[in-house]
Amino acid sequence: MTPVVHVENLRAVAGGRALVDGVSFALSAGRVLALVGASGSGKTTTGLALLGEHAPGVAVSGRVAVTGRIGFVPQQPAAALNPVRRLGGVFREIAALHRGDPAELVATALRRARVPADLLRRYPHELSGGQQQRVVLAQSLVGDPAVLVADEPTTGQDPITRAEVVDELASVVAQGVALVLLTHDLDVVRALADEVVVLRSGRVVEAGATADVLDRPREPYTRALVAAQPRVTVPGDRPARRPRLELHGVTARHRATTVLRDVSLQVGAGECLAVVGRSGSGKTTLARCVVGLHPTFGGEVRLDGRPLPRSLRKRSRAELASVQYVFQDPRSSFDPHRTVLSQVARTAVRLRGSADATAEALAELAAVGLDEATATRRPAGLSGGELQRAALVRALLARPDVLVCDEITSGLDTLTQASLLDLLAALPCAVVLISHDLAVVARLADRVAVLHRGDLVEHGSAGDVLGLPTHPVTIGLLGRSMEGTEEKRT
Amino acid sequence: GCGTTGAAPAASAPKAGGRLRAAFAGGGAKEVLDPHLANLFVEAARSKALFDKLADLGPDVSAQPRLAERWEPDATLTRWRITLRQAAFHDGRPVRAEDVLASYARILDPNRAFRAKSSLALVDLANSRAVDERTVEFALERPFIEFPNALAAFGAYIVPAGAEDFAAPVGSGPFRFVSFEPGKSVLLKKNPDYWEGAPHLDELEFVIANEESARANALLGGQVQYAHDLTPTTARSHTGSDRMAIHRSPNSAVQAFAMKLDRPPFDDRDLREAMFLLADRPQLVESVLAGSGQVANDLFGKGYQYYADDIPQRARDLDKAKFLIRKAGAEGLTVKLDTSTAAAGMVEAATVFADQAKGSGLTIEVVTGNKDSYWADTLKNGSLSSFRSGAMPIETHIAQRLLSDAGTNVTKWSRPEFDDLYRRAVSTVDGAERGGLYAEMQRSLHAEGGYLMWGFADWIVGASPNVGGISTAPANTLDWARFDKVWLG
Amino acid sequence: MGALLVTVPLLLALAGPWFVPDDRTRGGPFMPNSWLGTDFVGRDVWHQVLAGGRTVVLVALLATLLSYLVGVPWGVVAAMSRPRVVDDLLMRPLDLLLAVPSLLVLILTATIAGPGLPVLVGVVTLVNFPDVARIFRGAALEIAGRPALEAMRLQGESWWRTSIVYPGRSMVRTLAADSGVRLTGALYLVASASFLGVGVPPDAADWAVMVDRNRVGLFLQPWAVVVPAVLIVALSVGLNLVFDRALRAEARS
Amino acid sequence: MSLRRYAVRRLAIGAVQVLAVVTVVFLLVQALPGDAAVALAGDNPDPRRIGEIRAAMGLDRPALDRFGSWLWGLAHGDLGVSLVSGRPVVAFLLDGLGPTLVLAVLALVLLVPLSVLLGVVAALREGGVVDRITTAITVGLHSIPEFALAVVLIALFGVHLRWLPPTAVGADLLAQPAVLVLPLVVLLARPVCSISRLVRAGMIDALASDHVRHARRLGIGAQRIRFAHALPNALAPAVQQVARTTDWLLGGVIVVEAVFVVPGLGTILVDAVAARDLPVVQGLAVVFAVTTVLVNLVADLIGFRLAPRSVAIA
Ligand SMILES: Nc1ncnc2c1ncn2[C@@H]1O[C@H](COP(=O)(O)OP(=O)(O)OP(=O)(O)O)[C@@H](O)[C@H]1O
Ligand SMILES: Nc1ncnc2c1ncn2[C@@H]1O[C@H](COP(=O)(O)OP(=O)(O)OP(=O)(O)O)[C@@H](O)[C@H]1O
Ligand SMILES: [Mg+2]
Ligand SMILES: [Mg+2]
Ligand code: NI
Repeated sequence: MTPVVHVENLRAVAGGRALVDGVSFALSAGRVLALVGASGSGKTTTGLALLGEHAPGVAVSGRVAVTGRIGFVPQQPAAALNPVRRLGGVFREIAALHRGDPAELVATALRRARVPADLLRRYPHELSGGQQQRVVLAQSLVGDPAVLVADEPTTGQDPITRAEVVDELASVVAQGVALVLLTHDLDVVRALADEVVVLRSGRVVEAGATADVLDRPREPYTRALVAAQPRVTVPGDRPARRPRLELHGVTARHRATTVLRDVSLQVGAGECLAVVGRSGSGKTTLARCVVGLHPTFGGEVRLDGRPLPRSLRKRSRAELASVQYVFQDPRSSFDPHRTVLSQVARTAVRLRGSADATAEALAELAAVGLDEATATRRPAGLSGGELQRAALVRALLARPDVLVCDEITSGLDTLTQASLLDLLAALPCAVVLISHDLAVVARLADRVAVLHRGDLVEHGSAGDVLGLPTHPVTIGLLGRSMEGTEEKRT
Repeated sequence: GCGTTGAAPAASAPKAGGRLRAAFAGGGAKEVLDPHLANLFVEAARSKALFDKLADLGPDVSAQPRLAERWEPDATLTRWRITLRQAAFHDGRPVRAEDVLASYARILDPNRAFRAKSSLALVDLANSRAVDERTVEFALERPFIEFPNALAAFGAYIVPAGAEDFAAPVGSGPFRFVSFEPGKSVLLKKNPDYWEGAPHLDELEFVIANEESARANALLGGQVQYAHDLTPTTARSHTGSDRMAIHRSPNSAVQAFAMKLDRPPFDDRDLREAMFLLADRPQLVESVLAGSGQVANDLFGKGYQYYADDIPQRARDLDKAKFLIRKAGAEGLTVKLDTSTAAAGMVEAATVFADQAKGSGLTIEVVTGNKDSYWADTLKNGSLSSFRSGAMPIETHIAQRLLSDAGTNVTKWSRPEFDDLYRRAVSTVDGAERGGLYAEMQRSLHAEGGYLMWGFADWIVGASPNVGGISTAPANTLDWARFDKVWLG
Repeated sequence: MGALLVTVPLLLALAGPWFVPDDRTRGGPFMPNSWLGTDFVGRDVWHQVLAGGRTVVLVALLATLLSYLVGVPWGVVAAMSRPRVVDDLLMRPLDLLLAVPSLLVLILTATIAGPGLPVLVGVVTLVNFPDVARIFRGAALEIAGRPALEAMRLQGESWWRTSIVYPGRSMVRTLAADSGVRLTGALYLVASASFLGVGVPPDAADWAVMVDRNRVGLFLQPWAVVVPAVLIVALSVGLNLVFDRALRAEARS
Repeated sequence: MSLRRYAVRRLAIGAVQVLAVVTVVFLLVQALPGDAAVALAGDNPDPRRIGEIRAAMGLDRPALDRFGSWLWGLAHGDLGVSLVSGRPVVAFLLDGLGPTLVLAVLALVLLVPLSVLLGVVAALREGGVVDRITTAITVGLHSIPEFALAVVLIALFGVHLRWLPPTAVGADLLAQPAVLVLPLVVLLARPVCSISRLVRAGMIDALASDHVRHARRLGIGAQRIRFAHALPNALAPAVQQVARTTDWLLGGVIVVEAVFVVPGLGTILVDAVAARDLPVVQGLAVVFAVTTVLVNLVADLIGFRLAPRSVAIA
């Protein structure tokens, strides 16, 4: 078969630094190539080069040959949809660019991407994240592209959505489209890819058939990447401890809609409680109730038996220090105008009156692998993974009794993720861990709570919940996760 | 002399026909067609076109017969017999003695507040009567030789008896009513049966343009043929232009400062004289009136009947002024000069005068007040204020502003002997003797009065060069805005 | 370019009054007999230009500054206040003020208060600050919801840093983008007030007033209008160009 | 329909606002120096005569009493009669509304396309010569008061070249559209600036957005990208400014009305304030407040259409 994509010696340079350095690969119709590698390794840059695009200030050289039309599913589908336009209008516009009956073209594309036709009358904000992703996919499929580039299609999706996305891509590939997959999610790679190219700092470390590279990696870097990937294992039971944080009948709403209904939970000292559920099920809202950022909830949150004031403003310094939070999106939780170090150190100053906060902060940052040179930059100068770790240190400097972590491993490559998980596991305090990744949950959690549309549908020891799930959602989440680990059968 | 300057001479021979559009400043909400309510220039001009008074003011601002063919007082000067001219209203009815009495009765209605009311207040209506169709006999409450001045008073128009609704006014004037759009325009057509002869124009339209520049531009653009009340600057800009002829009416308005005599500091005669001597009148005329005017001599009515021409013109004398200020103990004193934009040039004059007073020992501080209530405010408050007045007979000026019981006595000039002189003058039949009395009154005003009158402003009207017959009589007199005498060449 | 456009009028405005001779002579109006001729009451236009910049610049600057001093805290407090009643209490009356046409506000307040620079500053502020408050309330609402601010509160940060320093720093762009146009608007309002005969004495030495009062003599002696008008325009355009550049520089850093 | 409920609620708030505005205006006019009698007496301020006029106008009644009966009339749809001329206030409003509407509607019809076009062109050439020249011209025009611009335009096109009528004096606006050209140019100068600059900024942001980049990747043509994809996003902030401009146009554009002799609502307002003709001022305040409420409501509804997400947030 002649390749439809041919890349030879691709280089991308920005400010004298090579972002991508000598990447070559080829891909034929109906096959899937995955580019994997840590954050910042050059995946998106390579993908854009296939489209003939590059970020401002980046110079691209080398040979890129693509036969036929190329479609692109960007990293954040929400941003790719025009908020002002109904979906139908845009679809008709795209269809008009191709030969054939427009209505027919649109219908075909929708069917292939499994988008129900009645969504066409909606605005993008009226769709769930998964639906947005499929709509963008459908847009790219109008008029039969030869090649599809999908950038991180599963990041931040819950296991069920993630499995759906994988299915969609698989069916598209089955129809003869060549797929270039840019991701750090090795499960997805296993499920879809025929070939893998491993990137590290813009260079190809290793390339070959998926089974070869992932199961029998030759290079140490690849080996480390694969080894660091957590698996869903059913953990053994650990004894329940005296409850430290208790939630009683927590009910929360955003304006008119109730997003949490009568949730009661406990976390013991030194325990880790994992909160799982589909996207939009109320996990973040629950966390915000606990830490005092959503003061209008009903019910009660107790720390060591004493009720915590609902609002941050009413909490004493000691109470503030004892419950800390790591935000879902690390970048937006930093002030872009001050250095990371100065922001991290403030916790020690304000909440513990530490005399030498900077030194303390530097020491702790070093412990998670951030040196002084990195920490004295502003947030824009740090990668997502680095910021995530800095945010964790910022919370830990309060020496909290309860730490709430919201989705802190999504968007990280397996190596970085593993080091973060080690750190969390070693913490003495109670941890509330919100995660889509059941492998991560299985590794850390003592107890698991499952939320579904604001209701607590399952709650128990990790062993019970993950081993003998009773609620269909849990089964669904778990089943999809297990499935994801199975290798692609062809 | 002729006040008209312009390159193209106005069409010399009168020609009949055409529509003349005249632009005036308006008054918006205040505008009415009721001639007795008229207040603004545009209303006065319209009233004049539609109605007649028994008398009006001639070029020397003395009363001239109009609807009244003649008048004769009896020996006591309290009964006046007035013979009406043969004239008719637009609907064909003749103007009768009853119409005159009814018009005056309407003006004097105690429940209304018409402007001519105070001028006609001395008419004893109960004892006045219509002798026949065309003869009225008025009874006055006191002897008054200047009664014709009252007949010529602002707004003393004769309307048909019983007229109350002026939506489509009927008068005896040279033009008949066609249509009215408030705040925008009034259209009139000629009255071929006018007693003084039909006007040259077929139609006359008054349009409203409040901005002076808009009136000038409309004239330059050929949208109107007559623009009322232009500034000297506009006049200068277009002198010699082939699109605009400038007509100046000298002595149309007096510009002054009014000092109040009943309170410090101007209760001191020396200080008043110092003020008279401080004013550099030629400079004021040049800067404020842009040279379009004449220097005044602290007396009202230059060129009018009874004006005391023989009193020597005052000039600036800084040294004497300084001396008088020291003498009055006013050295170092700061006096507030109230002014406002209620009339053109007042604020400018105030600042120029304040500059002239620098170095005299007296400091003048200009205070700009609200323009809409300015006249009522300065009547009561302050001690020094800007003042401006249009043309009226000297007798009227005295009666309204200088008698002890006058309603608008801004200077608070209150002298029993002066009141006496006035009373004697208006009951003196002999003209020469009366003139002597007026001269005496003016001498005392000149010597120690409260009005520092520094200049007479020209009234400036612009017209298309082809408009003929525009008179240069002072504003507010009979021949001002006489559209029945105007023609389009 | 922008800097030059700003410097000349600004220098003239600030230093000008010191170079006006004490014994100013008067001549006829609109005479071309000196460098820039005379104005509508016969004063030397060059002296008026020297004397008249300070008030314009001062009024525009002060009014703009005051609009921000009142409007920004107003909007920020409304946005950040916990009991939403405070928000309503602060913002509803402003809606009211916005519903009265600015012209009516200008005419009525200036007529009641009489002319004078403080009045003019007050009126221009009154017309501007509700708008400022609205814009900054919007900006502050967005900032108040930012995780960065929530993170600072979780750190127990001081009121000063969470309510002043951080929002202030975050609103600099909004402020810079807004202030150029607002200053221009203030200059325009001062000039229009003179046309309507409110706020300023009609013969004040003031560039904006000069443009209005001397326009009758445009054909006789154009400098009396042209020079102050050009200075005002140069100041506005220059300021906007400078702000634009500052914004671009800020965006790059 | 939630939008409809929103509109109804806004209208209810609007009614309260109108009442409040009217009260404020009443108090302000009451605080003005002098009253209608003083204003009418003018330079003949004989206290006796002022007293008579005051009695004839009913101004001797207590202020609260007069305001009460005016409100009572308003509740019955009666705006009262002018103190000075005795004409019904409604007649004044109708007189002024015609010219004001003609100017406002024509100005808006020209304003929106013109400023959008300018903004888009400047945005497409961001930082270029065209962009910088438009910036300089628009900002310059923005700082020139209308009367100064009018003086120059009239002198040039009306008087010197005689291409256009210099004023609209006595003209029927719709029958002689030539008289509207100069007033419209002057009216448009400032709003075109402010709105085109907003459109420009919005357009620059929109053109750099992810969804426009995505639309380009999908092969959609450049013109469609600009006008169907980027522009609607760029318009949202401009709509508020258009609303404020509309409000201003409907509130009487005094300067333009005065210089070009178009007797609209602004002229009536200035005259009525000068005459202290309270019922007329009050009537105008009602009209202005109602238009403000309606215009802002319409702007918000259009804003929702242009930014559908904000419905979810609001
Ligand atoms: N415009 C630019 N100028 C300079 N460096 C850039 C620019 N854009 C991207 N980079 C750098 O190029 C490198 C590769 O970026 P790229 O977006 O391709 O990474 P990635 O592998 O897709 O990472 P992620 O998993 O976070 O999406 C990163 O180090 C990034 O900081
Ligand atoms: N500010 C808000 N206003 C209105 N609705 C909101 C707001 N924030 C969240 N919601 C809604 O509340 C529900 C719960 O949201 P939440 O953020 O708690 O979900 P989550 O479980 O954290 O989801 P994810 O896994 O996608 O982060 C969702 O339906 C969401 O749309
Ligand atoms: Mg990427
Ligand atoms: Mg969440
Ligand atoms: Ni002559």
